[in-house]
Amino acid sequence: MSFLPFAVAAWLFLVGLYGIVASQNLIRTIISLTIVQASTYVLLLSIGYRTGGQAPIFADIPATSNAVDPVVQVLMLTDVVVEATITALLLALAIQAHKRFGSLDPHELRALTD
Amino acid sequence: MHITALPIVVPMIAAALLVSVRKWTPRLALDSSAISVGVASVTMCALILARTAHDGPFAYWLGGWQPKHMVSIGISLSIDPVGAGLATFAALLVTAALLYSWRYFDSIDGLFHALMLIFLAAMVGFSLTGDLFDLAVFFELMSATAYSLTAYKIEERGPIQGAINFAITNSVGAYGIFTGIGLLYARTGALNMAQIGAALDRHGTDPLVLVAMALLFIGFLTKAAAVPVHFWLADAHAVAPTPVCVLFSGVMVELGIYAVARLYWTIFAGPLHAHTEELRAILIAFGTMTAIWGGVMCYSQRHIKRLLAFSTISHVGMFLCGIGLLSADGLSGTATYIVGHGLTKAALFMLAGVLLHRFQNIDEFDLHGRGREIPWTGALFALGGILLSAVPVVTLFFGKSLLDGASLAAGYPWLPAVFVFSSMFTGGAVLRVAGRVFCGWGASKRPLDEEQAHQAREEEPEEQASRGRTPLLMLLVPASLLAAAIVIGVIPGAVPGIEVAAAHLRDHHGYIGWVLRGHVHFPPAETTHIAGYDYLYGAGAAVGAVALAALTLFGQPLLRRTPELLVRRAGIAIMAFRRLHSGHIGDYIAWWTAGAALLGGSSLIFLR
Amino acid sequence: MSRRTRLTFFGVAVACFGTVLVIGFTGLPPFGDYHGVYGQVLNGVAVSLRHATDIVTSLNFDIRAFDTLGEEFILFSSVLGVVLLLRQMRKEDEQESEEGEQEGEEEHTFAGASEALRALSLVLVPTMIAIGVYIVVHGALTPGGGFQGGVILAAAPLGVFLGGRYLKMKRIAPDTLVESGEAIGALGFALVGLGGLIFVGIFFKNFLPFGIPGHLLSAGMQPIASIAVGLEVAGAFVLAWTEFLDQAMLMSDEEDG
Amino acid sequence: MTVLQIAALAAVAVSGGAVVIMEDPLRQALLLGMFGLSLTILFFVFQAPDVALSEIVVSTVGLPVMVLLAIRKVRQQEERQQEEQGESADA
Repeated sequence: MSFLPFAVAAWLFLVGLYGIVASQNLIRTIISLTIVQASTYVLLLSIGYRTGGQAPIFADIPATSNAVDPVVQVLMLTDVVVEATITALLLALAIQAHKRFGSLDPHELRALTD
Repeated sequence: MHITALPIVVPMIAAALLVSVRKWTPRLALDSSAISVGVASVTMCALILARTAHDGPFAYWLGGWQPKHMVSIGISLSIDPVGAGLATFAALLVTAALLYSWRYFDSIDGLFHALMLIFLAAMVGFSLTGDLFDLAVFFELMSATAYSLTAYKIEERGPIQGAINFAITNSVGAYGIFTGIGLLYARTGALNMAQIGAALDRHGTDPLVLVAMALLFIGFLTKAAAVPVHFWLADAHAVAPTPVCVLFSGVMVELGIYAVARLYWTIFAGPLHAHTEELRAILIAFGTMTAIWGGVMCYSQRHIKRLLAFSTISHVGMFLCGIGLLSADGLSGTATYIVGHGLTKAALFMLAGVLLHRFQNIDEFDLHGRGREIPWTGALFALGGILLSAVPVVTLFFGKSLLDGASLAAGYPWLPAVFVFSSMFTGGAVLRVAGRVFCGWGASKRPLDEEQAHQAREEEPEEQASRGRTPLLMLLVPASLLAAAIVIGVIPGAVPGIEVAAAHLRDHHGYIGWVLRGHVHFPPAETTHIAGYDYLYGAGAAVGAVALAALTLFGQPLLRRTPELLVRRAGIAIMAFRRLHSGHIGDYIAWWTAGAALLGGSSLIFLR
Repeated sequence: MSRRTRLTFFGVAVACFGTVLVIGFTGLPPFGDYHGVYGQVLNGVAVSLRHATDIVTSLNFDIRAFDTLGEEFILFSSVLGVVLLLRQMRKEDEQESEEGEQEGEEEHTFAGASEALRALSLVLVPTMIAIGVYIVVHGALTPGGGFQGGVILAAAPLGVFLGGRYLKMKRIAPDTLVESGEAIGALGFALVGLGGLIFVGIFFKNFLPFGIPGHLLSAGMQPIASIAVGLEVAGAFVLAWTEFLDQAMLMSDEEDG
Repeated sequence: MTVLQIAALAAVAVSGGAVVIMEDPLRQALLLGMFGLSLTILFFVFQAPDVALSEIVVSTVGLPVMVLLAIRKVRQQEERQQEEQGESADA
């Protein structure tokens, strides 16, 4: 059982990759990319967890008590917000692509191929 | 007061200011302020470089959070000569690109300048930081600005597709990096690279460390565009605005290689000490594949910017081999080569930009003979081709001879042949273009690949002004870059200086010492002398490049005498090879997965 | 590659990659049994050194503030990219539709905006602003901070839109103002770091008094950093949303006319 | 490991898979919201309230608005293209 969180992280990474490869619609590709990214959140937060640990906020609990690792939380907290704007950038690109190519299928989107 | 953090922060502040005032600011003010920030960054980076050269490497603890009992609390900028040198180089190229775009673009507003300055800050931060997570943050910052810059000319189709493929591939690479960081953090409880290295020295190697290494390496190699995770590069480089290409090929891609070297020597060198041989074989295998693949693809292109893009991939293969030799000469050779290559390739992209600016077309066959109008551009372009083939005694030659020596010492006597192949094909391709476009030699038609020709024609001018004359500045900037690429190698002390810098980078225990304890250690650096056969190899590659170009341009009668079946077979093989570069993002991610599996699998099998 | 070849190739690759990943993950310490030295040291130091009760915020805006600076500029530049991509396109669209009817200045209403929704937005908007501001300024004390509060703040103008007043939303938050706000937020955070360099000689070193743990103005520069981030995040999201809204609304206006 | 944690992990795994499998972007956008909510719960039971707060604001308002608007815009462009094609066919 103690491997479950890591298995979920691996699962999200791989299934997200599958989504990108199998996608026939750029918006689906972008959404799948956010799943890959969620894998890193699950992995890092699972790593930092301690059984019986409390959230690292010492307003309610004494500063000496058992708390989970705060570092992974910091790394992920900003990432969640920032990646949303990267996704926005990708969506804007997708809208543009649809305007220029008339399609969202990556197969049609081959401007410069060999 | 320390200036250490300023080359990162000043461009950021300037970018934010430019964005908020851009509506009311005339073009001249935007250009001149961006260029002066670039110059200021170059100066500050050079000062930092001078300090590392004089007093040795040092760590700057942001927020004053010094490490306590070898445990780092905050984030450090861990600056050694290689990092400071790369930062200076990046700032220099950004300034050159900004100067070039002054006359290159007709109508741009402050967004372009702001993005360029943030890109500069990201590259400098990436070179200087000593914290693994901070490295990933700057990697992402570099990416975020690079995507927008690639898509800058949104009225066309190519840039949109190039930017999408670039963004998705590199994002997946970044998530690989985050996963690798997570694994290392779980093992060592540290994010500072020196501390991770120290902790792993005690733990040794096991599957977790190997998989972490594979994920980090494949992530950074995605940015460096090593085969098979290189596909995005050609799509993005062919279509990005010329001043942006200059930075992508000249320094961004090389930073990916730098990260691999930095991570190996600070983090993994300790635990993998017993497996140097095997790791060397793996990295050289990837590098050789990249060098040959890139060289062949480069030679078979007719879209000039795409040709230059594949030439960069081929050189990345050489860099990866050089790093992969895991030796002093290999590292200093690569560093020297990166400087020479960056300057040369930047100049070549700028000259391709001149063609685009004047003829609104970047197809080799369409431009057949039309370049006669601009002989100076042609001369510089041909000079770039000669330089790229690493002719003695330019900077690239010194890099390559160090690499040759290192390959022989490491027991890879065939590796110099790969280097010669790469120099010959990339240099030869540029010379071929120069001959066809600027002298009108060779055929003016090649019916095989009309599709790419069409794409090259669709390329719209980046400036709308009259095309009668090429602004002088657009020739002066590449000319001075080429001049620098010629002379840097022969400046007394330059190459030995790089050797000292490389010795610091390789000093695993020394690094931990100066970052966490503040004990500076000066590792011994040997100066390598160039052997006689190096001149032979160098001259051979240059002659080969000229011969290859001449054969393609004038060799039609010869070709007619070879059996037709052979010619057709070869043609079909190359076309099949080229078709792998399909532009389909699904393909690229499938290849990425395969690359990650290959690197991870071979590490798990051979390094235990 | 055809779709089938691609999926087959990927199937083989992902099986190998998955194996590699799982082999690597088996080396992880069992879930809940983590004793990393970094986190433990930080849990010990942060309250006593920084007088902030939320360690995560202390890390975010003080100890690892340099990371946050980088992340902030990722946000900043990706939103610049969105503006770049969509604004140009909007101009083109407007040119294309110029032969159509002249756009009226009357209020554009969101299709599904009923009176009830409008009333709800009247309540919702001030509440969201209040919550957003609270979360931004109390970052050092309780969960939250500039990043989370910023998004909530940005949602307030969105509420005005849901209430059916698209043009009013633009009037409350015109592009230029929002853009400058975003830039000033990014600038502000960098300046907090610069303040450290100027007043105490080290970039991002705290240069403000720490106060009493648990009080609003405790934890030194953290509240100010949090406000700067809040401003930047709010500006960034409002900007991105309005660009997307403009895209989706422009066409529907034509349809209505 | 508590039951709550296991349940949250299962919810994340299932909804993540469902998002990817779904072909229609509109349904995907809705499922993405569900996925975000289950991630929020997961972060909460992993004692990461700060990250949970980040995730909930992004997954309930941040992303879905943009995804839905992007889908809407694309639909409009499609309609317009069809109209133009229809017109040219008429002529």
